[in-house]
Amino acid sequence: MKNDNHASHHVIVPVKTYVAVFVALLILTFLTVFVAQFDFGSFNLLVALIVAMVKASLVVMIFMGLKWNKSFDRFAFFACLIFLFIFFLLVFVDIPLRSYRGVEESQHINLKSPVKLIAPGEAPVHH
Amino acid sequence: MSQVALNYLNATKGLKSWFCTLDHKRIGIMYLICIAVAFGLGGFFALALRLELISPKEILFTAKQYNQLFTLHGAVMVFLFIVPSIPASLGNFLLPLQLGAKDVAFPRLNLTSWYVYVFGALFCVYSMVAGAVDTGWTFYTPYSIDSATSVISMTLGAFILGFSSILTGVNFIVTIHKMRAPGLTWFRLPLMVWALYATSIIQVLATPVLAITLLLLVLERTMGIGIFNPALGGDPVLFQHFFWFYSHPAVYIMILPAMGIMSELVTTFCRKDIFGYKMIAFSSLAIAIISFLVWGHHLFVSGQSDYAAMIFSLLTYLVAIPSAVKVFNWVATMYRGSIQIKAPFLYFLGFMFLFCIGGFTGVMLGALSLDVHLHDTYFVVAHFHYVMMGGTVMAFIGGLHYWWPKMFGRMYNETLALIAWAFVMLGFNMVFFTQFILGSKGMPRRYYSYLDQFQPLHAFSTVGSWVLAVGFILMAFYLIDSLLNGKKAPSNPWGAMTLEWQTQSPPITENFLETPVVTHGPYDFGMEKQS
Amino acid sequence: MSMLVNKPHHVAHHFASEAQEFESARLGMWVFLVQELLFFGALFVAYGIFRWWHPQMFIEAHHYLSWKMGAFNTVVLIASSFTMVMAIRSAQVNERKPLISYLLLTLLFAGVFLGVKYIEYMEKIHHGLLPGHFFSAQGVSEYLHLFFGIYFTMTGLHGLHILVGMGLLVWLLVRAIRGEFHSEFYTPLEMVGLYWHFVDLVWIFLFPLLYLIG
Amino acid sequence: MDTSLQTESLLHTGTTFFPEGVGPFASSMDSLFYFIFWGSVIIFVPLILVSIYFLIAYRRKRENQLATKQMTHSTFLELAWTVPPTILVLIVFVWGFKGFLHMSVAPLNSQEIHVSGKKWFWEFSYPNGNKGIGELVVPVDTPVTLLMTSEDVIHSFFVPNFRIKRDVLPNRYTKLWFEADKVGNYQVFCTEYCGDGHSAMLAVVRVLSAEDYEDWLAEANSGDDLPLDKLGEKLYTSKACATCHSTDGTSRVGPTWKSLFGSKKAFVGGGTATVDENYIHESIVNPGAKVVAGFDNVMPTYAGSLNDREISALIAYIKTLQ
Repeated sequence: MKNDNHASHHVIVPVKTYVAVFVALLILTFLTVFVAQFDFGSFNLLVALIVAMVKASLVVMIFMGLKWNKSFDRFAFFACLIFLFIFFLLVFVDIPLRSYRGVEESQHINLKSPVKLIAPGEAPVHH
Repeated sequence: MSQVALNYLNATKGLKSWFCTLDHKRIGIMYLICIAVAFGLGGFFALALRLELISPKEILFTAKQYNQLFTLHGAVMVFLFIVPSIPASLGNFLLPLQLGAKDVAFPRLNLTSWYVYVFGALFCVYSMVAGAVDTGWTFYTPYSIDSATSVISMTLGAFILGFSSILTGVNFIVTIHKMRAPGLTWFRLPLMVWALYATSIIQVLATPVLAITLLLLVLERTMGIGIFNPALGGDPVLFQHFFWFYSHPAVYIMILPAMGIMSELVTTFCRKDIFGYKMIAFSSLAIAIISFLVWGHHLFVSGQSDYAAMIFSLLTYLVAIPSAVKVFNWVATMYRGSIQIKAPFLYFLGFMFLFCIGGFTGVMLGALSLDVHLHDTYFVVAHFHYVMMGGTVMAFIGGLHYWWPKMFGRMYNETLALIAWAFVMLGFNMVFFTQFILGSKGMPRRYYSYLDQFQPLHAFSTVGSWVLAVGFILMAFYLIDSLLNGKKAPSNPWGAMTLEWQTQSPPITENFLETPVVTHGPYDFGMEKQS
Repeated sequence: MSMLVNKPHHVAHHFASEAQEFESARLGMWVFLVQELLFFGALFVAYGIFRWWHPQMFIEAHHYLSWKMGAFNTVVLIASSFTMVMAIRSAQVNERKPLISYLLLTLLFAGVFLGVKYIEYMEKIHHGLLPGHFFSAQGVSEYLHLFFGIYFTMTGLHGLHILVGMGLLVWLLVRAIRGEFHSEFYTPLEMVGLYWHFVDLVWIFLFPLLYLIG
Repeated sequence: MDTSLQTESLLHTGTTFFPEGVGPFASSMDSLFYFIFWGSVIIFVPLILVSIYFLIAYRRKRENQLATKQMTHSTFLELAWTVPPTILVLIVFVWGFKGFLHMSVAPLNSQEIHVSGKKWFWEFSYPNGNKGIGELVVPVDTPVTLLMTSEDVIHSFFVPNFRIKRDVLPNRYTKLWFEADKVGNYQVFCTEYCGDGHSAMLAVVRVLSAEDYEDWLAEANSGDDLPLDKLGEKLYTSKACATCHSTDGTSRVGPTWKSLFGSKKAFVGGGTATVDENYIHESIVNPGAKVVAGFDNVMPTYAGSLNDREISALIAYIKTLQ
């Protein structure tokens, strides 16, 4: 069997790189919280997801070492992401296109004690 | 090769040497025993069901008992028998042998997955004795949320069995990637290995979705989280999507390894190189991948959106093509071969006949408009039994007969094998061909009682189930007999080319005295001329 | 496959070389993580469907979660991922003391994460913001229990993974103290590291999707 | 089994594989079936015959006999058995899909009947306010749309002679339509497993001639139940809908009901939808879910204060306000 992965086995990443990624992840966390203050309408989700994906890529490529790992591992991981995407896609081609009848579920919920609700931090917003 | 007294069966003695073994061959045998027990149990439930259906009126069981019986038949056969059947028993035994390896990549994990299987099976057995579950093996919500029977234990059982399946899949993928003997390139792998590889991919990618689905169902019953419960604002259709995202690929977990066995059988017993090696190998991978994209065809009559129905129906037809290609390739392999008709090859022929019928009726069910009429009728029952039993079980039995001398070092009685095969084929077609007609005439499945006009066909089907049972009982008899009285098997009784036949029967603990070096393809029978 | 004559002592009997063993373990780990990805992925599909149906309810619901605690926990997990890679690096360069300190730090961060999670859960329980049958909050929109069903399932399963990870970290710590890891052998460290980063990865998506819906 | 529900149904007549076909879907579906059937026979029989021929012609006569030819591929053959089957299944796909679309689009003039599946019986609510259990009465040669929902678990409504089937779900309306072109009694089955009474959850579709149907209506109308849309009109005032919703097109606190059904609405917070039965139902029991743009979310839920029939009545009434 081929032995070309022996090198990847011994990749030693400089501390500098790890620290840089760590700092970048912190900044991106701050960014995602920061942009959540603004309302981009239906783009809110998109923005949050893009930031999350950048963070995830950093973790996968550097911390988990896929950048240096040229073997089948890398293919397996990305192929799986495609499968996950298809799963999402096909479920969303069906269920949201069906019409949905609201159900009187309020009758089924066990309303026990009248708890006054205080949201941590801020007051609930009603629309 | 001269007979060496020491082999994996007698290398160490005592129960502990089996229950703590890390030898893939012993683990394969332990799986085989469990699977045989599960098949017997599931078969017993099936006979009981058929007996009740001999009359449209209640004769043996109440409606509730009947519902529990068909649920247990389905759950035992699917989760305990057919999903682990070929990969975990034959696969475990063969994979390292065919790769020329000493063991699978993670022997401890292998043993663990057997224990996980047994643990999961215990949950299922508990569910049977403690208020047997009556939801159908599909656990559709909201019925499974409200049912008063022991749904949770069966669900947890299937959940745990799923992990056993995942661990086996992980182990096989790594083994195939990393443990091949020197010179054994990807295109020199036996097609059984390709099939197991494709199977493992599905096991790893699909089973976790089943796991989370069943977990959510348990949470639904215990805490009412509401995701699948329409009474709480949830959606039962989402459950069906989740469930079939696993359970449709699971059908291919069952059939792909069977197809692998077919390729081994046809080459050995025709002394022919396989026709279209790459086509067959890649069609296994193609089936594995496309099988993930067709689950929605189980939801055609659930009010599915027209777009989704269109996509799923089209993709369903795409997955049919690679299966058809395999069948044609096997027939082509027989051309100008040197065909020896032995028991394993009889099962090869049985598979071809039954699987084709299963496949053609699958084409009918994949047609959107026809599916509306045929969905949830006996037509579907007959179709999947032709594929699962006519396909997978036939191949499993064929493979078992083929590798039996290698596994136990004994030959079985060929005449009795022929008679048993005849019973199985006759009985099977009696039971299930009638059900095609029942179904298209409008007989719904999971019916405890039925309209009088369906009785003749139902009764005929029930009589067929007895013929089938006789075949299997005979088989159990001569196989057990061979262990005790069978004549000693040579290392390569069929004259096959793959690596497992290059070591003694039964093999030694680490499989090969010396790691083999591979210089040619797995079915290179053309070489025999020179030698 | 290289035929090593002198096998290092830790290579299992059925492997031919240390490289083969390491790569097998790493591939096995990745395939396992792929399985984990589908496991959580299905939950994200469920999340997506319910969010699509009840966008207003999701917006209301996220006001009952504390984004501050969520953000704090995100930072904690990222820090633990950082200490984890540093631990592996220490083993690679044969630095035993830093290895132990980094593992300890990772374990500490994991504990802090679960501690914060505990405070959050307690607050939810206090307000009756619980899944399904246990939901008792009033004056909220009627599908809110669904959000908390999803919230508790997702964060609960994630928390469970953290707990398993902590167990693995303790096991690593014991082996590290015994001095079993060095530049030629750190396979278990690498494997647990992959697992740990994956758990971090899940949280990276959970945090904005649950706490920052706007 | 409850034999009172057993009909002199036409399940035993018809072809080998099908009960007698009634209505617009049967002929196309049966032809598709027989197309696949004969196509399969044309492929299957030669395949088996060739295999048997090979078995006989190339059987091993001596122990050491080798194959006479090693052939590992043939591009021509491989194309020959890949391309034609692909074309055939694509034909089948298109044929099936067209049939499916035909079944999912009901004619505009069809008569609407509400179907409710419960453990373990079928309840039918007619536009004139009548209700029937276990028996659906329809006139011959008239398109009928069934608007179906379940009270408990999933059921499925199956009439073999009509070749129609659709799941009946607890949180949705599903639709099914048919047009019986032959007078008679037709068996209805539940085909989604629903518990102990599953196999007894039967019903009959009675297809009557035009005159018989009139007679049946006259007899049934002697009851004092209001027709659905008349009941809806009554509820419009008695349940105070009129406070916020006009029927003449003027805008009050809420959107007018005039020409509401079938119109397209944009919602607060994004998204649009066409007003259909499901939307109206949702707006009654969960008004805050989709608030029409330009209005405030002030309507209280009517869940619990209106039963299903009353909600259906309001839907029927809104439909009349075109």
